[in-house]
Amino acid sequence: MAEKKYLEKYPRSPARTLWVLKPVGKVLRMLGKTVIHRPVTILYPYEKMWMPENYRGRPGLRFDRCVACGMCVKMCPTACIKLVDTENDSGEKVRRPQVNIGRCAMCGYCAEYCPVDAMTVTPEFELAEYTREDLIYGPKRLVYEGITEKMEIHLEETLMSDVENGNFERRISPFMTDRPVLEAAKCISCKKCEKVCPVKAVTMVEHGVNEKGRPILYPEFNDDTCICCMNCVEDCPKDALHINEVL
Amino acid sequence: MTYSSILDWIQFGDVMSNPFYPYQTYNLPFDIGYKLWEIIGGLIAWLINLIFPGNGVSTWLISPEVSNMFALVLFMVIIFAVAFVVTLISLWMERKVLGRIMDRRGTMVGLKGFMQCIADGLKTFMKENTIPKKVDKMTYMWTVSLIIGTSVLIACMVPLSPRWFVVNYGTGLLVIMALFALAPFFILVSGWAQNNKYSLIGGMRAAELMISYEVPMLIMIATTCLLAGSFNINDIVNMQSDTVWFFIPQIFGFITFIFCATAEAERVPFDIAEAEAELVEGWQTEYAGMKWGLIMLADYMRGYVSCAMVVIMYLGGWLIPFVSEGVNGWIPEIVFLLKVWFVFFIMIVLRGALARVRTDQIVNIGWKVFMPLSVVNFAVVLLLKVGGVF
Amino acid sequence: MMSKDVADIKSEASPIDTDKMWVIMGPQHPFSHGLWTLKAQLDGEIVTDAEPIIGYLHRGWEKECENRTYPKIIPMADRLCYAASMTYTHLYCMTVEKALGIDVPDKAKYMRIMADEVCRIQSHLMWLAAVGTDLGNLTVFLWAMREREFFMDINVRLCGARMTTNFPRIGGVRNDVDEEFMMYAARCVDRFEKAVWDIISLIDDSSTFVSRMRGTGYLTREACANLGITGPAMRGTGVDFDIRRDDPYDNYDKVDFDVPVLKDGDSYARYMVRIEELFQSCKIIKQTLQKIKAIGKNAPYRFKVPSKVPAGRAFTRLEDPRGESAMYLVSDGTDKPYRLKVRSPIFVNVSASKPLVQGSRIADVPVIMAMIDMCLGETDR
Amino acid sequence: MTEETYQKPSVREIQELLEKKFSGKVRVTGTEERRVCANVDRDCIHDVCAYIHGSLTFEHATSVMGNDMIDHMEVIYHLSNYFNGVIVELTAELPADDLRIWSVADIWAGANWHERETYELFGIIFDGHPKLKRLLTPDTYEFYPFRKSYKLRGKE
Repeated sequence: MAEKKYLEKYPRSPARTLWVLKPVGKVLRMLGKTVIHRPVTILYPYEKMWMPENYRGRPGLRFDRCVACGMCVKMCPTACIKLVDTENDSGEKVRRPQVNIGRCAMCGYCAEYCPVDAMTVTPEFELAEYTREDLIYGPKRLVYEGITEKMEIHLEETLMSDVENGNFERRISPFMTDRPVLEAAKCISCKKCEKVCPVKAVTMVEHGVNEKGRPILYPEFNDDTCICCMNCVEDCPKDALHINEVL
Repeated sequence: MTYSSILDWIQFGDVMSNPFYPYQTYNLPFDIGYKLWEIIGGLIAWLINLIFPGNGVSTWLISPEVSNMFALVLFMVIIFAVAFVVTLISLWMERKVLGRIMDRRGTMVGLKGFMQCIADGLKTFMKENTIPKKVDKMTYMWTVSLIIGTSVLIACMVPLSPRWFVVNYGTGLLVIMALFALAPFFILVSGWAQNNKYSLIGGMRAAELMISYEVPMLIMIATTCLLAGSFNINDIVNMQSDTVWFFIPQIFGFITFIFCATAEAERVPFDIAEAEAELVEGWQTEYAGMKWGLIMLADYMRGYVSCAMVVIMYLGGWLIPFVSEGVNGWIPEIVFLLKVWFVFFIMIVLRGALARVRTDQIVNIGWKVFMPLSVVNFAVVLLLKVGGVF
Repeated sequence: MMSKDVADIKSEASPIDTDKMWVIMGPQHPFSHGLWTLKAQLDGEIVTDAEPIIGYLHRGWEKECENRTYPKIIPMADRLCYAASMTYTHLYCMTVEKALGIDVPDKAKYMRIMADEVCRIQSHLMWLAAVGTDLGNLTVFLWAMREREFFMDINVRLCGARMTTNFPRIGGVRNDVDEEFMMYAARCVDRFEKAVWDIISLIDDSSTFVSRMRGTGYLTREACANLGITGPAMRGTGVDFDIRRDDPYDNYDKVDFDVPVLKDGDSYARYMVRIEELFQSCKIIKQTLQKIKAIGKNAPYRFKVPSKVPAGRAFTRLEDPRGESAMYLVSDGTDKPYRLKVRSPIFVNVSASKPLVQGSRIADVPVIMAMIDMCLGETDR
Repeated sequence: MTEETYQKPSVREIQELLEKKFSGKVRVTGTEERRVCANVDRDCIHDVCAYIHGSLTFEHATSVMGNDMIDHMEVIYHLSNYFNGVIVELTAELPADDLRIWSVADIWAGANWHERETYELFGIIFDGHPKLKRLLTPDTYEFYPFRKSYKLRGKE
């Protein structure tokens, strides 16, 4: 039987009229303690609390690693991320995420679901600005210096089939296993999947010609470079693609 | 008399030799005021005389009648300034000590946080002076004026030493008590005038609070006066100097009186009139800005007066223990104020340790605990007096 | 004892013919911890009638969920109750897992109940702080908040956020714990078990606190069960029921703990039940830490789950710090829920405020309602 | 006639008793450990609830909720027993053109606000409810926001 630490000790005597000495004693002891040592509070703007490295402050971005797959846009619960056009160091036009910190809920989903670990969490939490426009963090501003390994959040999952096989120590992320599959009957060879793929994992392969003499193109997926961003699945006009979930 | 140099204008005379000197005994703040006026008035008179030599205004300014009049004005300013600064220091002490009790730092702005009191005061004074639309405007204004006025009046009337007083009444303690008891009536009227249910309940509670602590308190004052044989504050303190401090013969009275004084000042265990948990700010709900700031100041002034009454009646006023009377003459005011702050410290600790009592509980405590204790106290003192110990 | 007092008050009030007055407490009122209103009819100081009004914070949470995919609801479930965010997230994940028909790893179960108990302590300390302010004492408030800060630190080290933790996931938990965290958590709990006695002796040894709480807000066992009051408020009136013990979820049947039940039925009993629960939670945390250590470092903590939930219905409930909270999920086979209903304990507890405060004094209303431990995020949803 | 009172009815007992007492009106659709799911005709919901409360000692109504299935509506009751932790889930189907059902607020006072909430969010009218008024939403609402016909107007 479990003991009850508090209920077995209290209440002892019900009638304690004007019994105020013990709390006064407690209070005086705390007074003495805080006069000798310092109180437990900190002077906030001058001193700051210790924060662990994985503290979920604003999102941070590794500009070079990002492939603009839009996974963060899809997963954001508050819809505060969108992809905008910008330029990288060598002047090429690229698309990178922009975060509206005013709407951001600091849930860390963008970092968790980033297939290439380009989005991270950062311990930066002082985000007040004077205007709402200032709260919108463009891709360049989103870059955080000094991203360490702990700030990346990896999506480490275990397959239920692995547990049954006794291989329970293996950790996979869905971006490694889940791959798009084609229902060839629905495909109309529009090449849209090839266009939207951020990592160029889709190649259109010719499978003969149709009755009008046009080539029939079916997409083929490079399983090594695919990051399972689901852009092709979502943009397919005929719903010919779906993700094969490995469980 | 010829006035040739500036020193002729500044006479720096003895205040007691002024024929219009209002007191029988030496009064330090009046002396300071008198001397200040002699410097200021002398300078003005000298300046006027430089421009218009031989005019009558200059001599009029330094004549004993006019000096006395302006000295009285300066005297008032000095008395109020001291009471004000003492109150501010109490406020600062409360914030700091309460902060340390609660494991935080208290105010941190300038001079270990003392400037925060001044900053807060300035802030409340700079706010817009709002009057709610549906209040009874006249009652709303004059009640708050009277609450603040009576509080400031009694805070100024507390004598700090035999030489620091406003009026040396024969019935000093009674007068302070009477003015003290006035404020709850104004609170009641003010609560009604604000046209707000919280204020109304708060005002009613202030009256309820008063009937619960006032009677035992008066019995205890009567006990002390019986022991001292006088209502005069000087006499009471002198009596304690001759015998022992009165908290030794009336220890029950001392403890009970501290609680009654806490109730009198409407501080935390007994602050049912402005219980912020259920009545937002009680009777102060509709007062904002400067009015609220002044009410706050008046609250702390009442706290100061309550502590001063405890010190006068039980802790030997401005006496230093185990020291001959010759040394007593040096700094009686400082000694008195230190004792006041000590009693205030006890009140702060009570505030930190205790919760607010309920309305029926305060009446219960007042009539079932404080009242018997004060009567027992009275009986003990009566026995001592009859037995000839005092 | 209390019922006699109430009867006395009523009989002494009746012969005087006085006007009754409606006092509207809230939504901006120091006693309402959050935005809600209590309309109280006063006869002098005594409350003769009361009516709670809620809805100032209604966000359409359940409707909002119908337009979101399943993982996106987890951060939203955090926001149902800020003081104990983990429990609602846990509840939501359990419901979806039940609809999916999967069983989460053992390690994740222990981690979830440890996080739950951390949140329970956190929430109870928040409540203790609120009791202090409602009784007019700020010392209790700040001391309780100081203790709460250590459990916030546990949360930060666990998942990187202090309040809205977003920690449980469908199929497990967000991240693994390391050795350093477990040592820190064990130290925090040990420290807390000693430090909380300061607050307890400040309240329980003080006649002002005890006399304010004893005998107020009295309810009988039958009335309490019928009104649907759950949680510590219910166990203070003698209903011996705790979902953790009687309808165990996750691994609560594998840890050893005790459910405090008192038969007094007043505010003080509710207070005592909550304080005892603090110690029981500490005990559970210590046990789960040992169990997590025993399971080993490389054990799975998160299963990969399908993104679409098969059509069906699932009902789960768990013991929130405030009472019984339940979720009912209707799924239609897509990746968005068809209907997600949240049963929040405070929603029902606050509806019982009329029988609770009737007959007591207005000064007792904050104390009685503090024992309900209001949280408006989950009440209005 | 006083009926036999079961303080700790098992899942099996509940199933048998319900089907025996209200044969044809209550159909038990599924049982699990400590869970009983049943479909109830809406006319006899009050009788069933009174029986469950009185004879089977289900002292607590966990929740009463509405569910819009587009062609019909459902009112789902979760009733809980404090002695063995069993939950009975009753589902009453209402045709879309006649959204009325008997209130159980007189049996469990705790169901009062649940029914008010269901009324304001789904428009299901509970006959015999002591105070059927809007609770969470403003009184000026003329629509029932949780029905499927009410679409969210989200904007990026």
